[in-house]
Amino acid sequence: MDFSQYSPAEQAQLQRVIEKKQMTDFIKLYSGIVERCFNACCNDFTSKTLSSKEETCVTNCADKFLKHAERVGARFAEQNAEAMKDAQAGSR
Amino acid sequence: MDFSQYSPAEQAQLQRVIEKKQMTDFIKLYSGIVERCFNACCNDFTSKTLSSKEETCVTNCADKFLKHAERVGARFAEQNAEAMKDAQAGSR
Amino acid sequence: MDFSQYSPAEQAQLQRVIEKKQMTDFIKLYSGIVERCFNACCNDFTSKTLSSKEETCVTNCADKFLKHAERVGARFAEQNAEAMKDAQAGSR
Amino acid sequence: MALAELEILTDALNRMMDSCHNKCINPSYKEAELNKGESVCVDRCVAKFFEVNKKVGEKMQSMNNGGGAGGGAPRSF
Amino acid sequence: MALAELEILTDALNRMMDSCHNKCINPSYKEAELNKGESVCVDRCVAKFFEVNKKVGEKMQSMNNGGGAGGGAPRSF
Amino acid sequence: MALAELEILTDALNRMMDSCHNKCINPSYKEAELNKGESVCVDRCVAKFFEVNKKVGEKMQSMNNGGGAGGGAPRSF
Repeated sequence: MDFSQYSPAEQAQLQRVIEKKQMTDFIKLYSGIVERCFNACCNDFTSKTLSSKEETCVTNCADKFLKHAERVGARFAEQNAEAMKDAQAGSR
Repeated sequence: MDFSQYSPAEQAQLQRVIEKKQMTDFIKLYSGIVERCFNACCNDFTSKTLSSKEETCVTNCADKFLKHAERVGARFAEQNAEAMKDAQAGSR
Repeated sequence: MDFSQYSPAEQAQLQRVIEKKQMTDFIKLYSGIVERCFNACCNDFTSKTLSSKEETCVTNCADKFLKHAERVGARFAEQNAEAMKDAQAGSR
Repeated sequence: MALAELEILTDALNRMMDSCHNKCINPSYKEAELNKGESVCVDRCVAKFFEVNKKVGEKMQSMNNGGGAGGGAPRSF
Repeated sequence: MALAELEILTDALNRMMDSCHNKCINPSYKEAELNKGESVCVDRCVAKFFEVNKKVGEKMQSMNNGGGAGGGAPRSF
Repeated sequence: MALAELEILTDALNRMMDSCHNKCINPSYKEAELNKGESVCVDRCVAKFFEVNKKVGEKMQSMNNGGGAGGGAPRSF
């Protein structure tokens, strides 16, 4: 995104808001993975510690979700770049 | 809502917060419809473009959700007005 | 949490942010209970008033969720205290 | 506290919208209009959601006064 | 409105991530890698999600112009 | 970063509350009390949720150090 139309003070403020948003987004990604992998892998509450089967499931789940997130992010960026190119071509 | 107990400066600040909230709410409504209609209509990933059946489903889904949202909003306003009238009658 | 490294002005600001967060959290808890108990208890829309069966279900559901929340909160605090003790022992 | 009120209202409205859609609207989306049955269901759904909101509010209020957990809760939205 | 754009983008990305995970990834988690079938499914899923976003945007735009409910909506993310 | 910590804590607590309710509480709501079985289940559920949180944190930490995607993650809540 292009912020050059803003004053330095506004840019600094914007920067702070964006950094806060990135932190919040990271927290949500992190706790979202915990929630998703817990729900998918833990269904036995006769014990309070993870069985080795549950542990493997959780590790694979977190690993796989991060790879999935990376792939979706890459495709998203490509599609978005294309959509913006189309929009500019259309407005000329 | 009645904001007359606030100073003009406070009212201006409140106004900005409310406008920001309305924008966030609109974004959530919009992306919520995209998510809901995608989930309800798209289940075949042998192709990367929408089939005509999926397209019709998405258009109907968005249309219907907006009509639904309007109806819920109208009933909500009525019920809320009534509840406030009851509350005032009760406090007299 | 220990806020003693902050200046009084920063502490006051922090206090306001925390109070706002507590209010937002309470609102989310409250409306989350309404949503959960409505979804679990109300499935008949041939009438616009709660049947006595639905009413009992809603009251039990709210009651039970609050007790559940209290128990999770207590266990959470215990586990968290333990994890922090382990972390401190590990860093020495 | 005007903002708190606004937040309670929009939070409740959004959850109501989702719940009543799930309870009342046929998810096959063969048509773009709400049919008669769906419309009536939505009206009753909103009314019941309000009743549930009131019941939960009373429960939280009484716990609060009785010394249990939880803060104050609004009587209406 | 740079922040509004950023919020639209991240909100869309997060929902897409969840939806495409639910549609494409086997929830038994026997392995840590995305297999070939899952990878292809994810790519198509993102493309379709973009199309749905565009369709919904057009619908909201036309309602807005036609005097219906709803505000303006972005053509692309 | 005290606020970040507070946000991580409440976010985790809220998700734990929902997950453990779904895993442990009978949704027929015939009684207002947590019964013995439900109570024990909730205690174990919280303990397991903590373990999962730790595992996921380690995974994200190692990816971060190993040059993969993702930022740092807290060892405990």
